[in-house]
Amino acid sequence: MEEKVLMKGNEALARAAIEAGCRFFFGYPITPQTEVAAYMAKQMPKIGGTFLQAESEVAAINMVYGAAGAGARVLTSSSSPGVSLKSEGISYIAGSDLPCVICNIVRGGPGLGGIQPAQSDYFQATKGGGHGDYHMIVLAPCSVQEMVNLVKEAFDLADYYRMPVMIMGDGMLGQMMEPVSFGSYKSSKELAEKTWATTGTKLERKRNIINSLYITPEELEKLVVERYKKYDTIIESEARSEEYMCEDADIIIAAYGTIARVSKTAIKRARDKGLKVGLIRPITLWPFDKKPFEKYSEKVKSFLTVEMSMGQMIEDVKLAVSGKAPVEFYGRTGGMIPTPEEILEKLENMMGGER
Amino acid sequence: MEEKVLMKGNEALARAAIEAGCRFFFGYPITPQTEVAAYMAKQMPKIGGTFLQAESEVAAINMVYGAAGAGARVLTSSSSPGVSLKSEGISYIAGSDLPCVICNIVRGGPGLGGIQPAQSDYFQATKGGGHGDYHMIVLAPCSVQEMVNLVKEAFDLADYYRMPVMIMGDGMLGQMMEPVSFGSYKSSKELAEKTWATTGTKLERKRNIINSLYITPEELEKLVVERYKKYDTIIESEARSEEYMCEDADIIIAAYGTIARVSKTAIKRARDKGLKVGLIRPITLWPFDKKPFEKYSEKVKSFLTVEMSMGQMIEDVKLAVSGKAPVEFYGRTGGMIPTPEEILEKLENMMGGER
Amino acid sequence: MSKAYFNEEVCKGCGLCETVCPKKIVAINKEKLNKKGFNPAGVTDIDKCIGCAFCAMICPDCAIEVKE
Amino acid sequence: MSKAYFNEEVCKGCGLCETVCPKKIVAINKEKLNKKGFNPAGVTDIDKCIGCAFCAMICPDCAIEVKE
Amino acid sequence: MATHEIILAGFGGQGILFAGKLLAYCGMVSDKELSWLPSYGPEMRGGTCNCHVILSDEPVSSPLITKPTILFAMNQPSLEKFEGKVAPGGFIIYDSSLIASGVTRTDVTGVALPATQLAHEMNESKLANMILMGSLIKHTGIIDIETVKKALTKVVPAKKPELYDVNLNCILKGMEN
Amino acid sequence: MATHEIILAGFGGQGILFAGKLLAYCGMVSDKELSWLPSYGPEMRGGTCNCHVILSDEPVSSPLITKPTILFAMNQPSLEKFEGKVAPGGFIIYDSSLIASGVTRTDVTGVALPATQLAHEMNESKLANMILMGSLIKHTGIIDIETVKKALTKVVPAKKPELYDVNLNCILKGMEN
Amino acid sequence: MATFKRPHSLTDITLHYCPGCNHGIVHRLVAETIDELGIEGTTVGVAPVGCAVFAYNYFECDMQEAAHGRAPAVATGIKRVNPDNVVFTYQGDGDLAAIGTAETVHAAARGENITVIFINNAIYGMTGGQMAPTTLPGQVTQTSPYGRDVQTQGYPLKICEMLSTLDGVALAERCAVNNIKNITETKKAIKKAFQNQIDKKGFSIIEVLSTCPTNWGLSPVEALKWLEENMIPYYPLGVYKDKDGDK
Amino acid sequence: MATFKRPHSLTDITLHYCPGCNHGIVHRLVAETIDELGIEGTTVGVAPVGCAVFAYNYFECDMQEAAHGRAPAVATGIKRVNPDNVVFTYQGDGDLAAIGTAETVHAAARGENITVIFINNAIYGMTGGQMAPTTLPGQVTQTSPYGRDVQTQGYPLKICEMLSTLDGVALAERCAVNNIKNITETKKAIKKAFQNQIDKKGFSIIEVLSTCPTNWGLSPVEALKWLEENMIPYYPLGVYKDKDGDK
Ligand SMILES: Cc1ncc(C[n+]2csc(CCOP(=O)(O)OP(=O)(O)O)c2C)c(N)n1
Ligand SMILES: Cc1ncc(C[n+]2csc(CCOP(=O)(O)OP(=O)(O)O)c2C)c(N)n1
Ligand code: SF4
Ligand code: SF4
Ligand code: SF4
Ligand code: SF4
Ligand code: SF4
Ligand code: SF4
Ligand SMILES: [Mg+2]
Ligand SMILES: [Mg+2]
Repeated sequence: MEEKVLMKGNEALARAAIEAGCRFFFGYPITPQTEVAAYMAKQMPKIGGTFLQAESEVAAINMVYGAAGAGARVLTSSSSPGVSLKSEGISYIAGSDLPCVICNIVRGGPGLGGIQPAQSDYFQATKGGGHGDYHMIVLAPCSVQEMVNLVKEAFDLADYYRMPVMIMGDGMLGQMMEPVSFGSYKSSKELAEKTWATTGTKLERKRNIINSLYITPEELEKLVVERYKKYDTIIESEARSEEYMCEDADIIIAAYGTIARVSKTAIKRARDKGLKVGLIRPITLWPFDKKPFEKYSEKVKSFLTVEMSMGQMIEDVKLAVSGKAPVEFYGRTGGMIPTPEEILEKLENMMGGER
Repeated sequence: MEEKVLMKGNEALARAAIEAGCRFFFGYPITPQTEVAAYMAKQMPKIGGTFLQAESEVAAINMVYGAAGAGARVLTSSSSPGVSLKSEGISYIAGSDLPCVICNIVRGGPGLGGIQPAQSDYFQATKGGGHGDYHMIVLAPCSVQEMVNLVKEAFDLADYYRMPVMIMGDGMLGQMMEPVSFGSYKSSKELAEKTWATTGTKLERKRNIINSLYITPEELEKLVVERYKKYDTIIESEARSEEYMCEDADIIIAAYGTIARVSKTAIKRARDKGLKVGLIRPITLWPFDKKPFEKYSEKVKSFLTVEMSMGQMIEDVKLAVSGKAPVEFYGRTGGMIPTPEEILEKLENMMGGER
Repeated sequence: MSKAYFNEEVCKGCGLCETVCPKKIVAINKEKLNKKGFNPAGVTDIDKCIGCAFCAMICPDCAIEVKE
Repeated sequence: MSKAYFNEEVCKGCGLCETVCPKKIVAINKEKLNKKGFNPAGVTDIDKCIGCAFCAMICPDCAIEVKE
Repeated sequence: MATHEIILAGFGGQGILFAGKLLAYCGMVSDKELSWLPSYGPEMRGGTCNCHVILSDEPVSSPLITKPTILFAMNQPSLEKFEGKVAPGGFIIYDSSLIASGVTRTDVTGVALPATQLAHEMNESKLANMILMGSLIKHTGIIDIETVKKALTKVVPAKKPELYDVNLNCILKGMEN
Repeated sequence: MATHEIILAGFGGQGILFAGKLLAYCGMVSDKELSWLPSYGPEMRGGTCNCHVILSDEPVSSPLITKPTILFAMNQPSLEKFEGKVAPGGFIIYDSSLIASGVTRTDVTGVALPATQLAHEMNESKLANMILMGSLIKHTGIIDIETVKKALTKVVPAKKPELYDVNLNCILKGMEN
Repeated sequence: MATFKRPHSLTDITLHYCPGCNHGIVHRLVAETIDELGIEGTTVGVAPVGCAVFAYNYFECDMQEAAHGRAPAVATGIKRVNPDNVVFTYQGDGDLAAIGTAETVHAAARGENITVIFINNAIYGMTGGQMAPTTLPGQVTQTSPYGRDVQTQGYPLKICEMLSTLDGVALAERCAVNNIKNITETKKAIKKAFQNQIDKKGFSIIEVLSTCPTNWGLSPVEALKWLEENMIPYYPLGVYKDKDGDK
Repeated sequence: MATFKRPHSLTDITLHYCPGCNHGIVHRLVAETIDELGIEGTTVGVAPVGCAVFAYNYFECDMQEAAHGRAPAVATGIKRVNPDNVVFTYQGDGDLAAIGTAETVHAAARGENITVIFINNAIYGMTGGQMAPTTLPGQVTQTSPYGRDVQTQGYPLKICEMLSTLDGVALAERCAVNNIKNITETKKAIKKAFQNQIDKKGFSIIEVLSTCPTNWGLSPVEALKWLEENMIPYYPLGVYKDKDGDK
């Protein structure tokens, strides 16, 4: 394994993208992810890549559309309000079956909100902030190292399934530094050539068209249904989560991203106190990995969803648990981060006098 | 009751808004709701109101923000891709506690999609297309008459709770004509004066500030939590649905908007064939009315969600049913409209040889 | 000598060609309806055609060819 | 006669006032730190002040008043 | 009155939506339940166009007609598209000036009328729709002429009252055929 | 090495993040598990600023420190904000040139050093942070000076190697106190 | 005497435009240009949202369909990936001058090396005739039913005039296709706008004043006359900026 | 000899701007104008997203905080509801000239009767120093670390020059606050821009060249010098458009 370097999540994200062969970045500055663009601005010119600061998030996502359609590996990055502005473009990208990677380093909302870490864009990312029937794959790393690994994989997933992939982080993950090793990049999927890309016909093939308009509803429906078959494959084969101390758990916490780490601290302290607590950490937010929840739903006393929001992922947890166990919630929002102590207290309350 | 007039859904929508005292409309043209703006362009100048065609949906929603903040009853209207562009602005409006009414006359997506009726923006409307923790009240009329009634109420709800209210229709509802009576408008709520509006202090009061930025996460969280208490009240008191032939039903269809009407036709035909089928028609999509589902979930053999989408409301149905009965799905998408025959066939399949 | 040939099925009967023909020999045929439901344009006196291609240049639907 | 009065706690020590004083009597006090951690500006020789208010006009923080 | 589910279809510009509106207003003036649902699309001439009109004594549930009881067809593609959907025992009227083929089904009543030609003859080339409508009324009897007259006053633009007579004449002409 | 959870805090511009990075690199060069988490905000001078550094033998779970074992405080608001959070038995070092009050708790070790004044005296007014760091190292012994030297080569910008000596001198100065 | 046939770069799919709509003429001129410059194999076009949305069906080259107003951003993405491709957008006045204003101005300011064909028909054609930013004062549209009132609805946007203030613009020219002379000029202008791109000169925009007989409520021939009498005087034809100085 | 005190329309909340930041000067000029015109009770301000985001804390009148770039649209909404109010926006160059380009151009084209105060500091201050549309060629920023390369990153946008081509604009003037003379000029310009609104003349914009010492990496005094030597030559001060003809 290569030597480790100490790097901010945002910079590691950018470097991982470059290592995965991304040579095009279009973005618009926004806290807390400005380091992504700063890194790209510095590195891309050195390697013949393109960094372009767009006039807005709307322009950026449409540049991504163009570049993706032209066959490139392309990245854009933003944070909550900026991602809202991209929703039309994301829907177009999904509707045109184009691969790209979009990062949301989430901050507190709604509105201008704040700039501290949050997870209140879960619904937007997983249910579709944009219009129409579509999905993106959403990956939620919990450490800088996992950020690197998932960013690389994101490009492969995007190309393999021809669809947008979102990396969902938060201000904490973007800003923190951790030791990280980059290893070397090898595609995690066997990837076909992008014969559909608009690279110019060179008079050697039929023209390619990138489009999402189908004026005949029959035709549009057919395409959407096809796309949902692809989604089914993805649900089947790409849903992913980490289990931690679940085997004997009375309570299983569901938490993703950095707050899952905080939860682990809480779990350690709970175990010190004799409470049997475990963790399911969804790594793919869409597709949501229902299996571990199904597996444990008849074993545990209850689930506890911990989020940096007023409760969004909890709906997916409930859908997975399907009434077989109670699902409780603990969350902070607006940039507040639940502490291990708070989580522990909630766990103790849930266990009541029972211990 | 006043004499009935024959009117398109879109025009009735516009007229109802005017009757409810709306004097400001900002919008950008898009099929299938152009008649809303056309009606406003014609009528507003006659009554001293303002119709302004904005340069984009983004501008339109931000004009709405300004006008709402200045204390006006204000409307904007669009269709799917245009509503995606409004998501940032909607999040700001929610985050600044401003009242306004937003219409989405939904068309097929994703991307440019098509222009035929669809319901594939359910997630966007109910889970938050924009970023951050927030909600809008979402009303889904199923007839031109109900459109009129709900539009009027929408303004009252918006003002009463100081929040955005969305009217969710579809191309069919917007384009069809039905006889409709307008009655006279009387506010359905007791409304306080808008002392918070930026009308100029006249040197008579402290200055008012419309804002959603709270740089201290504690402060932001506090406001969001307050707002969620308001949401709880709304969930308690405003969730609404229609029940149709549910009492003895073996299968209950869940469907909203125009497709609920199609479902009624299917139900009549099913009953003719001896199948006991009923309908729960959510009128408020957010808050989603869980009660009737809870009530019947242990009585029925199963639920069938019918949507003009690949399945979005079904998640709320499942959350309400909470595993107590199977929830099946029948949907068409991309502008296709399920026919009574198709629904009937699905119902027959669900009943199997059982009859 | 080049002459103008009108494709009546492609024509939408807009009449723009009529306005530019220097020889005034282009006219809409009000008697005829093509499959799309339009009255197509045509040349009334092909001998007079000088093959200037003006009609073709203004035709929005490429309904006119000018050739030997 | 009007004179310039500097509010040291409001001052951020930017030094812009120093550049515009026609009498060259404004200076940053390097010895002092205000509560915000800045070296505040002040008048070195108030008698020379002609009350022109140039310092106040350029002060981004309204730290200067000019009055009798 | 039973429930009538009527599909009117033709080229854009043939007055299909107008004809549908006339029917809808017939429902209005006789206090029926009704709905009128047009096809809609990008503003392009020469496209096809249709509308669904339901007239009934009961509240209309689905405004979308999947099994019309009456088809009113003004061009070939429309007849082709909708003929098969007409309910058994239903009624089809079509403009035989523009439709070469005819009704092939035997379980429905088919009536052909050279409406466009008649309109030309009347020098009202844009009102083939009303001529066909007259004929529809006569053959089906779903509404009486007095109702039509009342409805006509509602669909004719207030600014152009002269159109009332022109339209009515065409309807009457159609009723002769 | 146990787990050290260190909060460094002060005004923006005092080199808080830099001091934290130095600690983080100490962890790097001695193969520890670690995390470094800064506060961040709009680009405004005079704001407060802090960072959380964890050094441990075990993987770091939460990078967010709620009960620091060590507090490194360079201004009054920081001491006030974080003193109460320090774990019992913990350690607090602060710049007494800028902090008038002192540590009030009795269950923690408090060390005061007039770091800013010492820095002024050394004519390195921007390096009070390193002086305080030297003192921290001496009093806690969480890292040895050789590790610090190695780490310092990594945090000093490659383009400005002369800074290495300047910083090291300040650290050594701090270790004398 | 001349010969004339459908350019190769125009597919043989029937254009969906209304009778007499000028979109068709401009399509042909663009296709002829692609033929004549021999760039069919390297050209990538970007279709707008507007009546020309189906342009992706008509040009015999790779095409992308952009979101409403975003064609210049999409073209930027394409061009940056393959700088040797010839990338053009084809946009209406709602698309380019209303919702897409920012993308237009910034692609121009960047001197993005692309070609923009801009159809100014003073109306939103596709959606049924609403007011465009370019609608003339007093002009009646669906959303200016009493005629555009400049006091409340603002003044028409003159795109060539505005963009010619930007340093990144190589060529900004306004044309029309209302008669043979102007068609010839338009063809020349379009060809120059493409040639500029090949010569890496930066952003070139050709504005073509066009008719929308359907939404203007005029016959195609009347519409051309209205264009001559109303649009051309308000939007003078000519070169607004040419970095070369020559024309 | 003069007297000078904090204008009443500036609240006594401490400004959060960095030492020497020109935002503070312009805030004061706006507040003085409001005082002098006696419009405190009828004025509604719109704050941008940028360093001036907290402007809603500083002006002693009703305020709205707009989404990034959308202040002119928000102001339009406010003004249309209460046309007798005096509505102004206060925006940075990222806000007004990048993401908000469309809203700026169209409010101007509409001749929306509002006043726009535009702080051009050639950088994104709030987010830590990225390139703005107005960043000078060659200028080093976080996102142009090798200096702005006009070939790939485009040319600076000259807002006054561009907007002065629009019929709806009543006044477009560029000022600076780098010395007493220019501060005096700026004050006059701002006052005229507000007076124009009271006189219902339409859209007035005052562009103020400003420093960002923090992100330029210069001391406040050096920053003023850099502004004089680099920005003013590139962005000449003066009146670009004045519908009245007089100044
Ligand atoms: C985001 C979004 N807003 C609005 C629309 C609806 N829309 C389609 S085309 C169009 C305007 C077209 O006008 P123009 O660009 O002038 O082109 P024309 O049809 O006149 O050629 C609009 C507003 C859309 N598809 N997407
Ligand atoms: C939609 C959106 N995009 C981006 C941002 C992040 N952002 C905040 S301020 C700013 C730029 C500010 O620059 P400018 O307008 O020049 O103002 P300055 O700070 O220089 O005064 C940006 C990009 C945001 N808040 N919202
Ligand atoms: S080629 Fe010339 S002369 Fe011949 S028909 Fe056409 S326009 Fe007339
Ligand atoms: S210009 Fe073309 S489409 Fe128009 S009438 Fe002549 S041939 Fe037909
Ligand atoms: S008022 Fe004039 S003379 Fe007095 S200190 Fe200020 S600038 Fe100098
Ligand atoms: S200009 Fe104002 S803030 Fe700056 S140093 Fe002078 S008094 Fe202090
Ligand atoms: S609506 Fe207008 S612009 Fe569109 S195709 Fe028809 S004539 Fe052309
Ligand atoms: S960052 Fe720049 S613009 Fe912002 S307050 Fe500081 S100096 Fe002013
Ligand atoms: Mg147009
Ligand atoms: Mg700026």
